[in-house]
Amino acid sequence: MSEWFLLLVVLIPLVAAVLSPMLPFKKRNSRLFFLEAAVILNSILVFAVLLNRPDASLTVFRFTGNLSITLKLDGVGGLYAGLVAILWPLALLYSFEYMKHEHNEVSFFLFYVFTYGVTLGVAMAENILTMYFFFEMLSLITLPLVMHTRTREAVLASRTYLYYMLGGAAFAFIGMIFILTYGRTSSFVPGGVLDLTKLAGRENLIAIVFVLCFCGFSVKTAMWPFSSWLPKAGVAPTPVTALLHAVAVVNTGAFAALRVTYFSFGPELIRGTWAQKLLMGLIVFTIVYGCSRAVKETHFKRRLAWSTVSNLSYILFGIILLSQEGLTAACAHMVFHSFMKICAFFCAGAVIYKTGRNYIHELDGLGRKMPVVFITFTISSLALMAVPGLCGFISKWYLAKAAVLSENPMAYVGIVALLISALLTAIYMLTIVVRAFFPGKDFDYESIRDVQDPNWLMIVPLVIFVIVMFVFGLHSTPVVKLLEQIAAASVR
Amino acid sequence: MAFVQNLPFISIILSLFSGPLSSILSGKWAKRLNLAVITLIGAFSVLVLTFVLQTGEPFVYFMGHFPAPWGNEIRVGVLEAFMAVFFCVIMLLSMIGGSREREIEIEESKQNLYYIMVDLLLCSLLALIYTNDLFTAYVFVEINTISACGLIMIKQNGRTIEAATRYMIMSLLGSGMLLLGICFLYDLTGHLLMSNIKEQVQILAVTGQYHTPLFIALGLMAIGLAIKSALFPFHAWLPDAYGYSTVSSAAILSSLVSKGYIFLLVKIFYRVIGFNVVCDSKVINVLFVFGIIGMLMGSISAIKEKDIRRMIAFSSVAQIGYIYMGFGLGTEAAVVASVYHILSHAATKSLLFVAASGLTDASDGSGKFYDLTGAGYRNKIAGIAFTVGSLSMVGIPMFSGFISKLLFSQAAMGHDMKMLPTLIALAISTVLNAVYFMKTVITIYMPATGKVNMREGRVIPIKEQPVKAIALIFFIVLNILLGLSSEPVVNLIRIGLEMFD
Amino acid sequence: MDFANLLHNYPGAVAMVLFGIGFSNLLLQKNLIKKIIGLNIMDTAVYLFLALKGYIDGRKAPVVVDGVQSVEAYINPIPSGLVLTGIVVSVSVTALMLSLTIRLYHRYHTLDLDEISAQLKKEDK
Amino acid sequence: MKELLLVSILLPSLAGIILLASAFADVLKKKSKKQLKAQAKKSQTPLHLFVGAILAVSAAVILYTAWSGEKSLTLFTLVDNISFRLSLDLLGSFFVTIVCIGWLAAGFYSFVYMSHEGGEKSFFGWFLMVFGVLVGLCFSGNLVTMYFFFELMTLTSMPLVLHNGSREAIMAALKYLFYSMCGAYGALFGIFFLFRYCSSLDFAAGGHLNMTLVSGHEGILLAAVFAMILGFGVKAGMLPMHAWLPTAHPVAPSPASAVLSAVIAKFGVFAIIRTVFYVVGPEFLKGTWVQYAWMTLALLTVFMGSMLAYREKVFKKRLAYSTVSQVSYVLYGLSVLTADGFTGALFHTMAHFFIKTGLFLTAGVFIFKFGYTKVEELRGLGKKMPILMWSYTFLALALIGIPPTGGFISKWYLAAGSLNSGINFFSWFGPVVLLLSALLTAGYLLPITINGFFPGGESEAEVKEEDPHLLMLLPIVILTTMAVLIGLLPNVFVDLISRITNAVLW
Repeated sequence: MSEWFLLLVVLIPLVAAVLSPMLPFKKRNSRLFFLEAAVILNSILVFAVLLNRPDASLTVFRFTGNLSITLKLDGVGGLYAGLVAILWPLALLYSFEYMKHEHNEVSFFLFYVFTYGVTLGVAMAENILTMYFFFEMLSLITLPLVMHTRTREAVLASRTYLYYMLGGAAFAFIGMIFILTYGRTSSFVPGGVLDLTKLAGRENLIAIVFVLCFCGFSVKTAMWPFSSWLPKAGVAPTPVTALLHAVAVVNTGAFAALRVTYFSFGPELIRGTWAQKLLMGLIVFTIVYGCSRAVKETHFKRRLAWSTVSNLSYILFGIILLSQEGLTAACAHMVFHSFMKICAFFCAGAVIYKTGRNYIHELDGLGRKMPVVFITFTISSLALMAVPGLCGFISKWYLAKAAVLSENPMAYVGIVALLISALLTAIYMLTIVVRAFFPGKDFDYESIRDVQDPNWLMIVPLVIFVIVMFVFGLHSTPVVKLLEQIAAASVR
Repeated sequence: MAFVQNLPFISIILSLFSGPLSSILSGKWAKRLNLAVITLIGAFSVLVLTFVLQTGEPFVYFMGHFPAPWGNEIRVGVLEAFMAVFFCVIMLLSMIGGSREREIEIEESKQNLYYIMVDLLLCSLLALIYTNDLFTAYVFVEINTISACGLIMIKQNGRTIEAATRYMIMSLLGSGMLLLGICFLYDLTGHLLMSNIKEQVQILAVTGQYHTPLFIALGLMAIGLAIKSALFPFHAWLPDAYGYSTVSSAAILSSLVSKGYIFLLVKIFYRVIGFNVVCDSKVINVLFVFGIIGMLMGSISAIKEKDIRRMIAFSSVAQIGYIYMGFGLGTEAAVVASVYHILSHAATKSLLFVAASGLTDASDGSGKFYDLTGAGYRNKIAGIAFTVGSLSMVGIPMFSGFISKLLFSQAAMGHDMKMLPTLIALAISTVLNAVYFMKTVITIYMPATGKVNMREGRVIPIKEQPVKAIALIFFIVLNILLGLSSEPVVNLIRIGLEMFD
Repeated sequence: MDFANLLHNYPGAVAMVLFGIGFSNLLLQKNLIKKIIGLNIMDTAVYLFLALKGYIDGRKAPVVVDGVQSVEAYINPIPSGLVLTGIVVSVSVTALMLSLTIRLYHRYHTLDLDEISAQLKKEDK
Repeated sequence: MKELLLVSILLPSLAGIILLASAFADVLKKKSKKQLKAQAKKSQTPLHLFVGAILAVSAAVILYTAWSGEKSLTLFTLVDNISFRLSLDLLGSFFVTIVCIGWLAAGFYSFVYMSHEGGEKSFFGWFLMVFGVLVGLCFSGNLVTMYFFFELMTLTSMPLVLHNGSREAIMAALKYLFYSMCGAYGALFGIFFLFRYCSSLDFAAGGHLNMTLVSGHEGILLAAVFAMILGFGVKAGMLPMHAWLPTAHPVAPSPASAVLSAVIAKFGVFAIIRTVFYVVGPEFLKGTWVQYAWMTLALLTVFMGSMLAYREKVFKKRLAYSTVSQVSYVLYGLSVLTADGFTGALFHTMAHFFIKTGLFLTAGVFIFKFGYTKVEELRGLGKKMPILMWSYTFLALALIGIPPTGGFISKWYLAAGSLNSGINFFSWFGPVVLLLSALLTAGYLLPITINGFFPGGESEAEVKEEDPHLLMLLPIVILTTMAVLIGLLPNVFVDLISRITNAVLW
């Protein structure tokens, strides 16, 4: 397939998004239909491109010398692109219903669809500059979505969001410059591009820069101590929190970290250095920290956000193991966690949409009234708790396996952290479930008499996610095989 | 010799005489004259630039037919010509952008005085760019200072006069040191023409004679010019001067005047002392340290600001810091980066000032952030322009700021000792920039509804201020141009620097 | 740093000392008038230094009275020219400073710059 | 016929799911409480018929499957190269039989009992699901499959605990849940490492560690195994994670607490047996710190449990504490890693199962008829319901271990196993502790008998005998007879058990 399709799939959402406010649509639905059609078409195109991948890379634009915006699709990028392409249409479907009770949705959908293109851009970046470019763009383009409600709280949240994002990018920038200067090439090559002849005897420098760069990118994945923006950003409308702050934006951070680790710096250079130890320490701490904050949190969406913080660090943990197994596990968790968490968030959104309740102590007895929502929620919680038979268990299994294989004491600690966080997950998720289904003897259902499940626009995505969770949980072999191939291709 | 070679001299003279001429004109005509002159000179400079690029070597223009070492010379290379073009463009746009404010803020009788000042300023800038004679440079530095002072104080209120006084005091200190430095050099070498001084200095450097005096002279000149261009510890005058003068003054001062001094410093480094000698001296380390401190302190005080104009003013302290940091790195690439940053900052900063004035118009003339809430909706074009400027300042790809950040850090990579400090300082200052610029952007795009006791601004449609809108659009285009197709510009700078010696 | 050297060209030293005095006055004085005086001292010091450099023992000023004599007869004319130019510059600058001072005095009835800033701060309130 | 394995798992669980669905449907129909009550009354008999039929049929199927030879069935790959594998061996059959008996007894008992608790449909629904899950647990063919069912067991048995929906019950349920999860994850930690160092995770007597891999990593592997013992030990109420048991068991409806305490607690033991004797292999643990720590914990639990039970006033709580101590008898028997110990352990599993089920059901009767929960309320019941009281007495004696009851035999084997374990300190210290706790057991069980028959003081002249409903009485009596029977003619069972033992060690 011609490499121009790469540019095409990036552009279609951007164009569609920009057109959507301009075109004179009579009714709300016609605009939404237009957007949905565009997005679905794009997703189909993405898969078409994935299935017969163009080998050539496409240079869109050249800044100076070797600095150029270049698109190319390789294994890891393809994986990420595919994931995004699956999730976006569903999320858009959901948000059509959800946004009914939020105002000026036109601009919302503009940026929401626009982000799709940018995310694909990150996935298909061929060199580090391109990735940085789309990375920055992502931070800026999602800002209006965070401050969508325009309340004081939202504005403060969006400020924090932006400071963290740009700050992270600023430190990632150092890494980029380092690669541009000392790399044989700026593009992503499995096993890293650093030119050791130039760097002989400066291992410490490499380590420092790697730490800075990794942390910089990991700000988007809300690694401790850069995690506080994520819960704050929960003020955004739920589709944003669900798709962007549980999947697209945050995974972009993980993806970027993965890129620089395996394709720019190269795992060999980092393995066993203090850099790896330090980062692993931070990550392991984040895994536990996020969960414990989630347990303390009483706001529904913020609790989920904290849980995201910890789960994203699973991915980083897999990455920083610096082995093929680790990479496999990281990819697996990237994929599976997206489904679990987006499902959980959509349930929260459905509750907010139907009842306007935001806090957990307000959820008593809703399980009996919104059975579908809360059953799906229960299943996603079980998945997050890594109950066997659901996809959460699979990714945890591979993470732990990789950690054990690495025979690195730090990694053993990491396993313990994984399990502790699983336990905490059980605590903070199941308390909600129990509340919802067993409000206690003396609870009068009259107070929530006319609460009921939302309509199909919201239900369909939820059900699909649940099915996916079960499928991946019970029959993970093919997808894992695929991931293993990708990882093998990425670690030389 | 080709006719084009006369053009630099002609343009200097043109601007010089248009000043006194406009003193007998009415404000309106003075304005037209001034705009015409700037445009004309811009055109001339373009011709000169093309000429120099064709010949591929600089040319020297004797004034009053004395050959060196006695005569006074103009020397034109690629960089000089390019700077002249760029300065003309920026000045033109700033004049256009601020025209409405000038009519409001300056009383009718003084209108034409303003244009005298601008003409003289242009003249002195051109002279600073072109001249090959140190003492001439000094004289024009003073002229520059005086006219700049005029630009500040033309808007008659206590603030501006006080600011002008402070400005004068500081820059007089600076020029005093500069003059002393020049005298030292003259004492050491017996020449005033840059090229001749350089020969001598090279000899001295090789033989190692007069080591201390030479570096004292260099230090005096560097510090003097640093003071005049408001490097960090000497920036006390800057926020008032930029924050309270009329818009086009602020734009011109921040983007041209200080840059003129810096450009002179570059010339001194390359054409008078010789870059190799400069790099061996300790002076550049001093510049480096102060540059970095400036980068951070400037931003920090900008964060504390409540008024948008003063905030932008403080941010230019930080940006000046960038430039001196570049000199401090003391490598070819770093100087290229600094010169590029001179350009990008000139473009961005004047854009920001003009846009800010547009926003304040839309919020009943108040520059306080509290009143600016939602101004981005009330004055669309200004809002967009301000956003672009901020993004460029923060260093987002495809805006000019990104490229200079890129060049700086690439230059830093070449350096062992100063690499990590520079990179980290860059990163931190990026964050700080983000903090105050993005905060402003968010504020102006936050709807003003539900705010109590806020002065309600009125919506300003584009057709109400067409001129400013045009200026802003040009600024935006210029900015994005610098951001996207930086390669030719960078090459120009490289060639120019090579032509210096 | 041998002091013999310093003693040998004491005029230069004097000029430097003067420059220092002027500089510090311009920088540190609160009173604007004193600042301006400092400025003038500073400039004058520089001119003194220049003139000194131009001067050669036992020669005449480069003014042609009775026919041009050999170049050795005259001292170096250029510094004198520079000094003249410099004086012009400093005069204009001084004038400007003085006018500013007058304006400020009319407004705030003080010559103390910090005082003025304080009043300005009050204006904001 | 290996599909029978699957069938016998699915049959009860599906039935359970159907019941739950219908129960949920009732709730959704937004009916008022009164209507629900009426409907419940109406649908009671058909419900009982349905449940009874299911119980009977599936029990028949399961028992047939269990005793018709070993068989195994591989369904699909769960994760990595580990498949979801069901297989049956003697140990599995042994436990599955226990499960069946327990469920039959408790099930029929609760037909009467649950009528005053309400919410029967959902109760029986969960009840049947747990049944299915437990069968799966017995049949599971490798560690991961077992872990899968283990988690499910926790999740499905939780609703039994919070059945009556009171705040207290919910809190207890959550406590139960989180303790069990904690244990499960501890076990999972071990599994990760075993997967690395074992050639396979399938169950095979004697285990299969890959010694070449292990060499050099004994330390971490031992830690992993210990983590698993602790983790599974949570279910068995072993110290330090026993606190949930006395909270969770009593709040459940009595039949539920009977199966929880007598059967489900045993599955902690089952899992430990599987891990230690079928995956790791006892040889690896012999003489290591893990074994000693394990023994110490077990003995501590035995003693602590009895002490707490002795000081407890609420009857069901007292029984729960006694479970804590009794199950640790079994653990101790395992921890000595000798043939006799193992035999004793399995035998005591069986004995304690009969006894404790019986006891809890008895307690249920007290609550059902008089609403008595405290111990001191139980006076003079001997006159009112002599049969019940007598059976209780026999059960108590059995638990204390007076010959010729089942308890005696098991304790005998345990002591023997400990004495010839060759670990000088524990070999004699263990039996001493066991004896002590036996005394305590007598201390906390017999008073009820005494007060029951000789209330002393005021004498009720005319108390008419009112033994409970037959469906409640019969299971208790049967269990009692079994408890005594296995003591009278132990050889049958000992032979069976020693077949397992021989398969496992030596």
